[in-house]
Amino acid sequence: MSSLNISLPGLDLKNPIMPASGCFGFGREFSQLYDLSKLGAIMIKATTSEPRFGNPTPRVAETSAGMLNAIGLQNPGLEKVVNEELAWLEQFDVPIIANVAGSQEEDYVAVAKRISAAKNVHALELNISCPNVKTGGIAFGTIPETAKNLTKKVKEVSEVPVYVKLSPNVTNIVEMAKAVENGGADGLTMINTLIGMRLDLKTGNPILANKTGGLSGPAIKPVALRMIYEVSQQVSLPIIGMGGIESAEDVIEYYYAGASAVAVGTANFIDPFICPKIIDELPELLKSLGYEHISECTGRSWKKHEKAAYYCS
Amino acid sequence: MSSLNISLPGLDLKNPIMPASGCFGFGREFSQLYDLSKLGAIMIKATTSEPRFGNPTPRVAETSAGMLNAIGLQNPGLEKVVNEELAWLEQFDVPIIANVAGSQEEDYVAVAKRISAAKNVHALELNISCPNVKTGGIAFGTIPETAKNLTKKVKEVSEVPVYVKLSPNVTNIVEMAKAVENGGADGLTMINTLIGMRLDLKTGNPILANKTGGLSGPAIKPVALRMIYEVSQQVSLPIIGMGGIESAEDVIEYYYAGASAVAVGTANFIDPFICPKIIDELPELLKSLGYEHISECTGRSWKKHEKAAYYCS
Amino acid sequence: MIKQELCTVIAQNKIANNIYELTLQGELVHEMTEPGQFVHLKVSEGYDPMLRRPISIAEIAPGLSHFKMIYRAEGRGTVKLSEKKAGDTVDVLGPLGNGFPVHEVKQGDTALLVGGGIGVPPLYELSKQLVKQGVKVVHILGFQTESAVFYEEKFSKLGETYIATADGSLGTKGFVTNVIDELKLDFDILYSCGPTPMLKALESQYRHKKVYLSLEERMGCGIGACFACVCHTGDDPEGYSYKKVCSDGPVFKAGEVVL
Amino acid sequence: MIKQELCTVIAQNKIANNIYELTLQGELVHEMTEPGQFVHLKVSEGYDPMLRRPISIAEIAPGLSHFKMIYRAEGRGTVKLSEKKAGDTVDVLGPLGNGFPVHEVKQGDTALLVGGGIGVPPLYELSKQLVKQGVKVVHILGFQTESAVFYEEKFSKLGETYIATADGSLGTKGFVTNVIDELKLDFDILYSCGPTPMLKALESQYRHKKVYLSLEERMGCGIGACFACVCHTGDDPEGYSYKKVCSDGPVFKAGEVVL
Ligand SMILES: Cc1cc2nc3c(=O)[nH]c(=O)nc-3n(C[C@H](O)[C@H](O)[C@H](O)COP(=O)(O)OP(=O)(O)OC[C@H]3O[C@@H](n4cnc5c(N)ncnc54)[C@H](O)[C@@H]3O)c2cc1C
Ligand SMILES: Cc1cc2nc3c(=O)[nH]c(=O)nc-3n(C[C@H](O)[C@H](O)[C@H](O)COP(=O)(O)OP(=O)(O)OC[C@H]3O[C@@H](n4cnc5c(N)ncnc54)[C@H](O)[C@@H]3O)c2cc1C
Ligand SMILES: Cc1cc2nc3c(=O)[nH]c(=O)nc-3n(C[C@H](O)[C@H](O)[C@H](O)COP(=O)(O)O)c2cc1C
Ligand SMILES: Cc1cc2nc3c(=O)[nH]c(=O)nc-3n(C[C@H](O)[C@H](O)[C@H](O)COP(=O)(O)O)c2cc1C
Ligand code: FES
Ligand code: FES
Repeated sequence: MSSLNISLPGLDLKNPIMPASGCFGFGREFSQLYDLSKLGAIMIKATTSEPRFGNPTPRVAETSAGMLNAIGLQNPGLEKVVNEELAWLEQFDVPIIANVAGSQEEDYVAVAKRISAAKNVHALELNISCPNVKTGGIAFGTIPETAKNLTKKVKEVSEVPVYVKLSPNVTNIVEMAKAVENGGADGLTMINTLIGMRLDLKTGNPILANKTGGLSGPAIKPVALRMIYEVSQQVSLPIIGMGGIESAEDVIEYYYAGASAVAVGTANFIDPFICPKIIDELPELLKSLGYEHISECTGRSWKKHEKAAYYCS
Repeated sequence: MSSLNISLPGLDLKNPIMPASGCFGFGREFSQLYDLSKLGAIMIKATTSEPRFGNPTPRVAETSAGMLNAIGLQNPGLEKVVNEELAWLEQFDVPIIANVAGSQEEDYVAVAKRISAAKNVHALELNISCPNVKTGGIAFGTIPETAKNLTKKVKEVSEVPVYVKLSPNVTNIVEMAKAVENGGADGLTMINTLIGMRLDLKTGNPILANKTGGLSGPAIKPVALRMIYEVSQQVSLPIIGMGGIESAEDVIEYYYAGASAVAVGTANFIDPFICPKIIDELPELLKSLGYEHISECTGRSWKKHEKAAYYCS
Repeated sequence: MIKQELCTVIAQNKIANNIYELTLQGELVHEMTEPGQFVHLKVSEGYDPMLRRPISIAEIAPGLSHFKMIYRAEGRGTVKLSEKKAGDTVDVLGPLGNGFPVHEVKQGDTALLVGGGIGVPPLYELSKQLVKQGVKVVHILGFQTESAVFYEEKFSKLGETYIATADGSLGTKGFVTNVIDELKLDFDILYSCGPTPMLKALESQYRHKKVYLSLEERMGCGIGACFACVCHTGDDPEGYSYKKVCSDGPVFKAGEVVL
Repeated sequence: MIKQELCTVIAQNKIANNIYELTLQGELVHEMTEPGQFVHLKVSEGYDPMLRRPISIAEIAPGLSHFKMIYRAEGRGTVKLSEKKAGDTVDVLGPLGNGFPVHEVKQGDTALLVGGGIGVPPLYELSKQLVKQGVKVVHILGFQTESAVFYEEKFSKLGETYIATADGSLGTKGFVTNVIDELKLDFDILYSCGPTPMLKALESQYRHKKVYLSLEERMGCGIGACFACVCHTGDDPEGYSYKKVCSDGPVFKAGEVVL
């Protein structure tokens, strides 16, 4: 019996590990390295109604235990994503979570409607938190009422459950989470990147052509954990957690905070085999910690539980 | 001629390097390691009107390229700080920036009034951003109007210029900065810690007794730089920058973003000699980059400047 | 005086399951005044990990400018430390804190040294110094299990040594307090270092005795500046008065601070 | 096929000011098909630094399963890489990307190989393979200054080699383009790797010729998944079509992408 299988709205997963949106493209490159059917799910790159080129380069910069990116939602556009990428992904036994982005409500709605009808798309991830585009994106992610309305509109047209991806760049994350819950969201994914910046020592200029970018990687893990901890206690939606995950231990830590599944982003760049590695290591780790199933770990930091731990050093 | 001396409201400094509040106590411990007169200034531990014990332990936890703390503003209280700590610090030729904290407006005002009268206190740092106390602290730091009013009240009683320490845990940092500028602030210090969390793999519990804590160290540097970059272009107050600084190169990066001086926090724990080391290394670094004085670096990422850099790899 | 020094690894030996004995050479050995002091180690440059790790001084050889530590390789930092080989360097800040007062006993007195797990190491230098003073030492050392036991022979050479293991795989089954009870040991002074529950048990059992306890707490600076490692004082357990484990301790007289 | 492998350091030599030649051994050498491909190196465990570093393959010795890289130790990652000694390991992801097409010239043709600074290394394996095919190679290598020059002799053994230095301390004073102009060199194909201004100059000067250029861009994944290293295509310079330097390049035909 598996200790990793989980059920979330729209998602019956072999395991709760999935690559995070934007860190895995549409899977083609990684499919040359391992069988994508091993994954719990795949969160594909943000899709917009029209193709986008994104921002000028340089688009990435390194930081201490993290990186900045300002890709700017580059993607081939809805039609190509559905006809080429999603169709290609059908060969794998893996549910797809489609990351939906746009500049205005209509864009989101158009993409959500069409992409949610694709056979292998089992859920949407509403990207209201991309820090790297001028319009849309982050505005939707920082104003509760706007986020709620967008969620509602998307829910109306989506044929699959809708997860809303929250931005950490807000004063009150619980308020945002409650807003999208009220808007009818089926789940939350959190967190997207923190807005950050690096400057070039020699020129004095920002390293990124876009000047600022989204901070990801282990550096942001404490912020993500805190937000999931707060939100999971106040909202009844399942949470797919992300931010700096790079080991099976990190996955458990996210579960303790309140996550019900996790996504791995930046770590894919450092070790392209990281997702299958974590999937392989989790059962052993769970056993050594005394759990029979990973779901026992969700919210352990705040839920009352029986098993008392006794340690003697 | 020094390339490091600077003048800010209330502060004529030999150099722009100072230990950040809470990471240097009241200087006693470090005075055994080096001559405190070497420092540009000292930001002393937060002072409240009454003594505070702070939070239960554990109060610190490690994160990737960072740490969490939940000290909880422990300090011996206004009277002792003035009569014992500040009096003791008078032996050094170094201006003190007093970090003022409280639970309510009256507390801040009381501390500001009394402590600003101390001979060696050349400026106040209004701590409206401590994430580790239940009341006050962060509330003042996330609501613009509240921050503005508090700044005004403190300005009315302070005998020295008032710098306001901004919290990064907000949706709109520029709005906060403008609010305190309107409240009459003489300068800004930024950033305080991001709210974060770590959980214990074995017990599932938060590592910190306080559950959440403030994230500091190199991990947060990109966030601090971004905020200083944004605020320095929108507000005309000088900024003392901080967040993960641990080298002379980091200092320059903060200047490029828009800082006019910097504070070093967490790095003091890793290398207790870090402040004098940076002070010693800065002149050489400035020279190698082609600057005569450090002030030329302030805001270089967004100010128009003549010197064009040409590189050939 | 506290110094910061790049010390050279002289030897690194695995002496029990996950337990390592590390010998470093450095001038700061000459600043070490009391057994029970500790050092704050930066086990690698950069952020893997970022913070220093507090480790007790287990033995000093001032003639050689050597000192030894014994530690359990468990988390990120200590595992990294265990990978150091002879010739490598370690950035050491120390000596830190106040150790066990060795002059609180006189020649001919009996000192009971009670250690639990990785609390055992600082007792070794303490025992050596007490023996040198003519004090009779009795050691009671608690471990999880046989494979975790270390330094049994070395302690035995200095004085009577009893082992307790939680699973009974070596010595008495149970805790160090079981051994003390069983043996009905009498002593003039008790020194202890180990897990808090053990220290608490000893403190409450020997209220009337001279007892010194070495505490552990998560640390930031290690030198007294950050207020990370603070504990309440025994005479004001709910109030504002405090002691810092790093600079006032880690050794306190029983009752001086709230465990 | 792309592999991830812990390769062993065979040798590390400083061959010019801040310039190192690193020889690694690993099975992935047998996957290297074209000169101009690169590898993505994790120079240390953990976060010092966190990201991989793209470095070109400078020479391949499949018989020994060896390959060489030449790099400038400048930032955090490359300085760390330069500290590796024989016997140490490096985590290598590769080979990556598409290199210089060597079959676009035939025996007896002349190939002009133009390199600038740390763009020079991939030209070495390229030159070797061209010479093996019977192609006449001419090298024009630009550097900042004499102390930065490397591999002059090695290239000279394969064909005519001209050096340009920005400060004139060795060879022609100025840029590689000055050398080409001066010598009025004719060629059937031009391969180049180096700073973008140099590539741009070559591209605009030889529109009518067969020209292949190797590009540099800051990378995330290095395998085509993150869209970090994207450039516009020459036939749609403002539009949505793009190429990825990491997986479509780093070598492109002149005009194929916007420099
Ligand atoms: C005064 C003092 C003396 C000590 N002497 C010894 C000794 O001689 N031998 C030995 O094996 N251990 C000793 N310890 C405990 C030792 O400091 C921890 O085991 C070690 O810091 C854990 O680091 P890590 O990298 O293994 O774990 P990690 O989990 O990576 O540590 C993460 C963070 O938590 C801190 N931390 C974790 N556990 C502890 C702990 N038990 N006490 C304090 N901080 C902790 C670390 O210092 C670090 O900041 C001592 C602790 C103190 C306070
Ligand atoms: C396809 C390709 C092949 C290359 N081949 C070589 C080679 O053979 N020899 C050589 O010396 N250099 C080569 N480079 C450049 C080399 O990748 C950078 O010099 C190196 O990444 C800088 O790392 P650092 O640790 O020194 O600098 P840091 O400043 O610490 O780097 C910080 C971040 O910026 C990136 N970065 C900085 N400069 C560059 C750059 N010029 N190009 C791409 N990324 C950069 C780093 O990869 C890292 O992510 C190549 C680059 C590419 C894209
Ligand atoms: C290069 C890059 C591109 C990203 N693109 C997207 C995107 O298109 N849509 C999205 O919702 N999140 C995107 N993200 C954010 C990640 O999905 C994830 O939320 C974030 O990186 C935190 O996880 P990590 O620390 O594991 O990377 C991107 C992140 C990176 C690093
Ligand atoms: C242990 C600790 C205690 C702190 N205490 C205070 C404080 O009392 N008042 C305050 O304004 N900031 C306090 N800070 C925040 C720092 O002054 C600084 O703003 C922050 O740590 C970012 O800088 P750094 O990354 O260099 O540490 C504290 C930080 C740490 C790590
Ligand atoms: S660890 Fe900083 S005061 Fe003790
Ligand atoms: S570096 Fe990721 S697509 Fe090229």
